[in-house]
Amino acid sequence: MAVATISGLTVRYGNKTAVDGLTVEIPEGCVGLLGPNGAGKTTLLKTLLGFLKPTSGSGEVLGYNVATDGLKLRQKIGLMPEIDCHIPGMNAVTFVAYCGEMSGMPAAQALRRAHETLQYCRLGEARYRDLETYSTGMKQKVKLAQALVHGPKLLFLDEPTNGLDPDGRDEMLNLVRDVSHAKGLNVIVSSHLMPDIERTCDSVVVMRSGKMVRQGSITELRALDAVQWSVDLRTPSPQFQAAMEAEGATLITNAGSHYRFEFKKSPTEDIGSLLFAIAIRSNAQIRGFERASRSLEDVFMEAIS
Amino acid sequence: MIDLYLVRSALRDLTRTRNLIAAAVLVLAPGLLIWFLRLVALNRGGQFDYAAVYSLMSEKVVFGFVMVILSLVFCTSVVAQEVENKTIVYLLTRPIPRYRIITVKFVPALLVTLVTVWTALIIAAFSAYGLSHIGSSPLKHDLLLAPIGVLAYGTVFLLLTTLLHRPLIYGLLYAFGWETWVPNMPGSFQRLSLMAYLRVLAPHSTPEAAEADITSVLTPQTQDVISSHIAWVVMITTIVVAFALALYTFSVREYVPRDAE
Amino acid sequence: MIELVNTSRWYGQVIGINDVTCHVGPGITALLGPNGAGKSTMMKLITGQLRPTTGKVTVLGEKPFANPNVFRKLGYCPESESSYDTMTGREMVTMLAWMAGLTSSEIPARVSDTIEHVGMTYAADRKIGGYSKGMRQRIKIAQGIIHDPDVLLLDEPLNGLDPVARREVTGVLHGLADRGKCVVVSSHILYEVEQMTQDILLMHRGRLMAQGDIYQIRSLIDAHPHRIAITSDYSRKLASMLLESPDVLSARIDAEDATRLEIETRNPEKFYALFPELVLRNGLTIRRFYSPDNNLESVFKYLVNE
Amino acid sequence: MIPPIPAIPQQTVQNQNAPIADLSYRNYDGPLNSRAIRWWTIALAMFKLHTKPLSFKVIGALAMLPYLFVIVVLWLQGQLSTAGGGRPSFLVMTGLVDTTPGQKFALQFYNALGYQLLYLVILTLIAGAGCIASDNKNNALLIYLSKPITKNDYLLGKWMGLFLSIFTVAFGPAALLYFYCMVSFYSDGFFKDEPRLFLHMLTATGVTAAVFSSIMVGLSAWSKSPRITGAIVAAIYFAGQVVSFTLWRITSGGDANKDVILAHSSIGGAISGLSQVLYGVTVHTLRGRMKTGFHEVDYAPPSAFAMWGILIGLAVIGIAAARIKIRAVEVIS
Repeated sequence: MAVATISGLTVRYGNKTAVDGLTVEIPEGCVGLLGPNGAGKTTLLKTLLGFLKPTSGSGEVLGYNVATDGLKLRQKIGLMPEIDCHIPGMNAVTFVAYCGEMSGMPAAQALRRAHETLQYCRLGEARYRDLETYSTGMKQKVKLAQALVHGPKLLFLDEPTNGLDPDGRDEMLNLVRDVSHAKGLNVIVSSHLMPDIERTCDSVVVMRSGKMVRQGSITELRALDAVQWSVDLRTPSPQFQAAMEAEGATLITNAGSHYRFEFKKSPTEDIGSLLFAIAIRSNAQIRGFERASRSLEDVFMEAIS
Repeated sequence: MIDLYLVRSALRDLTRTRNLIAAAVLVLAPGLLIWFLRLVALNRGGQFDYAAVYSLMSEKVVFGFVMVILSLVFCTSVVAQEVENKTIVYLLTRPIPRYRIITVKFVPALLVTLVTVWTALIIAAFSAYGLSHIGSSPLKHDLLLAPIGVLAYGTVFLLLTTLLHRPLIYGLLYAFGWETWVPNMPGSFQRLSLMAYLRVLAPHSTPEAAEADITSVLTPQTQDVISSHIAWVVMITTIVVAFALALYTFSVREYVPRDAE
Repeated sequence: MIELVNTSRWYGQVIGINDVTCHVGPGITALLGPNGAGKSTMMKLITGQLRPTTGKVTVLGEKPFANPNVFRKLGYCPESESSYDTMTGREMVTMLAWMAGLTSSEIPARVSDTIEHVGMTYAADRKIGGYSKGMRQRIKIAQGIIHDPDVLLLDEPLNGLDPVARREVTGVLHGLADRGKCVVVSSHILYEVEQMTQDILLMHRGRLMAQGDIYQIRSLIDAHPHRIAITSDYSRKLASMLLESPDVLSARIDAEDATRLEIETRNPEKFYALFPELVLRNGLTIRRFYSPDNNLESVFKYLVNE
Repeated sequence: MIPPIPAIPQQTVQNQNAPIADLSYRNYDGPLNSRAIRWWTIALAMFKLHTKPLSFKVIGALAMLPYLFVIVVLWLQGQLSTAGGGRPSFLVMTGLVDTTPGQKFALQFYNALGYQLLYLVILTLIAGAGCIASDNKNNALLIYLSKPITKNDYLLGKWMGLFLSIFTVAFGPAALLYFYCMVSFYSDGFFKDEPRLFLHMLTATGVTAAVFSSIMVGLSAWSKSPRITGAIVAAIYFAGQVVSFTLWRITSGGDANKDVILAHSSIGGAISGLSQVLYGVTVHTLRGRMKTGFHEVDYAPPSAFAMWGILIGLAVIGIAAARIKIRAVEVIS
């Protein structure tokens, strides 16, 4: 079943067309919404929340019409905006409970849920501190908590890892993964960081200039026709590369000590032995190898060009 | 050449529509008030004392309010606005000595203030005296003194903005707290306020005070007299010292707020 | 080109950076570290916005604080998103080009070229107030490189850029580095950094934790335990063989995928050297071989989390 | 190279009777309040937020002083009238007390509100300058409007939160004074002479709070900086008062009851004018100069129609300004 069905949706601001005749069906699960800046992702999210009236076309989210049922929709959707936002003078618990109350939860329930979601978002004792003193990572967690507090069925995450350091990013991605895969929520993630999408999403929708240009599950999209192997050495080694080419492999890409080769002939049965043998011969040290697939970044670049 | 370009660019920023509207309101207000009073006087068949009305408008409204508020807003924004918008890093990492940066941003602020004050004075004078009596008005004197007032307040506010984190608040307190109360204090207290010296330089015959409420007549009217020589010396010293201090402060201070990391 | 000697900087009681000594030469250098590690403070010291509390900072041989001689050859792209919202992108770059000391005859062409270079020609004449994050970022980079500086510092320049823009900007930076300029880039996104450079400076809690070539740093870490995952049809046999080696600390077969064996070794260098021979000698078919710890991310984690 | 994370197995919806509870995250299917009262949630939260700062509490406490002063005056008058043996005391002469039945208590309430106005303005600035401006500054509007509430809920909640904060400070001490008078002067004809005083007091304090909140909400919505909003409101309030009063002085030429509308055509002037209308008092005072001596003057209440007109106009403009500005999304041109 589709979470959102959009057909022929056009949204204009003044004379600028942000979404242009978009037709797409967003499946359940965790979906990545990709596209270069200005592709209309944020506009699409805002339209799906009922903030913007479509100029033409129609959209249905969770069975509600986006043009007319904005309030009912927002009861079932949680939004984690891209920009920093908070209400000055409140601590995290008060803020999240307040957000819950605005979604209609009775005060006591909202407070209970606020603690529950903040704890789930790994915000410990800091939740009693004023929001203005928070670091970027903590602010992101509070933003996620306020989107979850009213128990939505669908979650919009706009650049959830923006500005986070590696630890914070890791934590956030684990949360997104968990909430979408273990807790049964439908999630739409918009992000510029392809590795984030690869780690959290099952499928992606790629937009460009307000239109959908590619959609599918990540595994499908990443599949390669040819058989390629990526090899990671300890240090870059031209000898290894030469030896591989002598064995009939073609170098596809090389970045630092990462190599990717394609075998024109049928792939060797025992690739491991082959690679190790070559490595020993060319005095290189293999740190890893695996059957290559296209990176999501390649898929993306191809889709939008 | 660079300086000229920067002055022009700062001027363009100062003369944005929003600022122009605010300035227009301030420029027109004294003139409109005068016209209103004139209409009332004519309707009642009474005498319209244009000299008294112009004096009131020029001293209380133009010098006392328009000039102060404009130099406050424009001159404190020279540094404060850049710091608040975090754009000051772009200026501070350019190969131009800091004293030149602040000067090229300060001059346009002064110019805009001065032009507005002049316009307000001219409109007020013509509304009060009319074309026929304009020759007898103290307008010329006021126009000549306006630059001194603008410079004095401008440099003081420039110093505030280089020194303080929130110059607008302190400037407001100074301009409308200190500068409105101190000149009216008894004894030599008034010597602590710039407005008192400005009044000496641009004297206006205040109309005989209308009868007042019982609470306001209790203030004693015993103030010492400031000579105009002293007034000139004080004004010029203030301008020079405040400007020099502002240039020095801006050259040695750090203006980068610590990020909330 | 940039030199810090025992540099420390405090904000009142709060420490920004603590006793950092380092030298940065031509080429791209990545400045890494978690939030609050002192990266921005270090950049502000180098770009002469702050003065060190103790120690010395020199750029091209001079102290940078309010020093026009340094600024003539230095470009900076700050982290904050805010810029002159009421100007258009072109106006802002033009103004800053004037201030950078370019002559009036060369400015218009130079500005257009630079804006084209960062891919902003299509929006150069729109007000910055209406720009998206990525567009602001590009204009900020444009103003940093307009005067062709010898030293360029960029604080999180790729933040908010989409993959296309990221490639373009990385390309621009490589171009500068190839011409012998000194480019310092701070970033959180390690996979980006890995694609960009091998020279890193790793900051943590205000201290400089590691500096130099990624591969050098990696071999330092080789002295510490390391996980390696091997996919083969003989997981159990392989496990028992590997466990005979004193360097292998543990072997674990994945609960879900019996072909995946994960071992932990305390001497990765030695393990990597010996493993190929073991495989070849025993004729084992290995289908996948990688270490989850073998990337900048885990290097970073390892150094930071102790 | 970022290694893929192994998929976490899909978990079926949690069994209530499972021996070990999953404490991480659960869905919420509990009760929901009706949507009609969501603005009230905002109002209450804002009330708590506005009244929390120490500055608000301190000024709020100071705002009780005028009513204490009035109690002292009433007590003193009681003492003086018994001691003076029928002659009017200096309190009556200076207009602080009016012993006319029907005016006696109303005048005290009117005076106290007049003295209190300055505190109320400062409180409005403290509480209200940021009420929408800081939401604009911190992008909180997006959070609000992404919840199932409408723009009107938001605006009404904000307005009501500010109104309640000011109203509490205006009405609270007035109610205390009313209670004091009721207890002390029951036998002096407190109810008989002025039966509708409570209603008048409620309206006067209510209108004051409502006008202040409407103007503040309107200006705050158009700003991103609470400080500048506060400065602008303060400037409009005080400058308006000075200008309108000066104009009145000049045009009326010393005649106390001529052109009074002019004296009342500012925010503060209109509020005090309306409260004079509501309480129905004639203000009695001394005017003049030291040299020439003083004479008695009576100010009659201004036109009720004009006062209501000015205040309702200001309030409507404020609310309309806020309504126009508040949008969930920035429209990019």
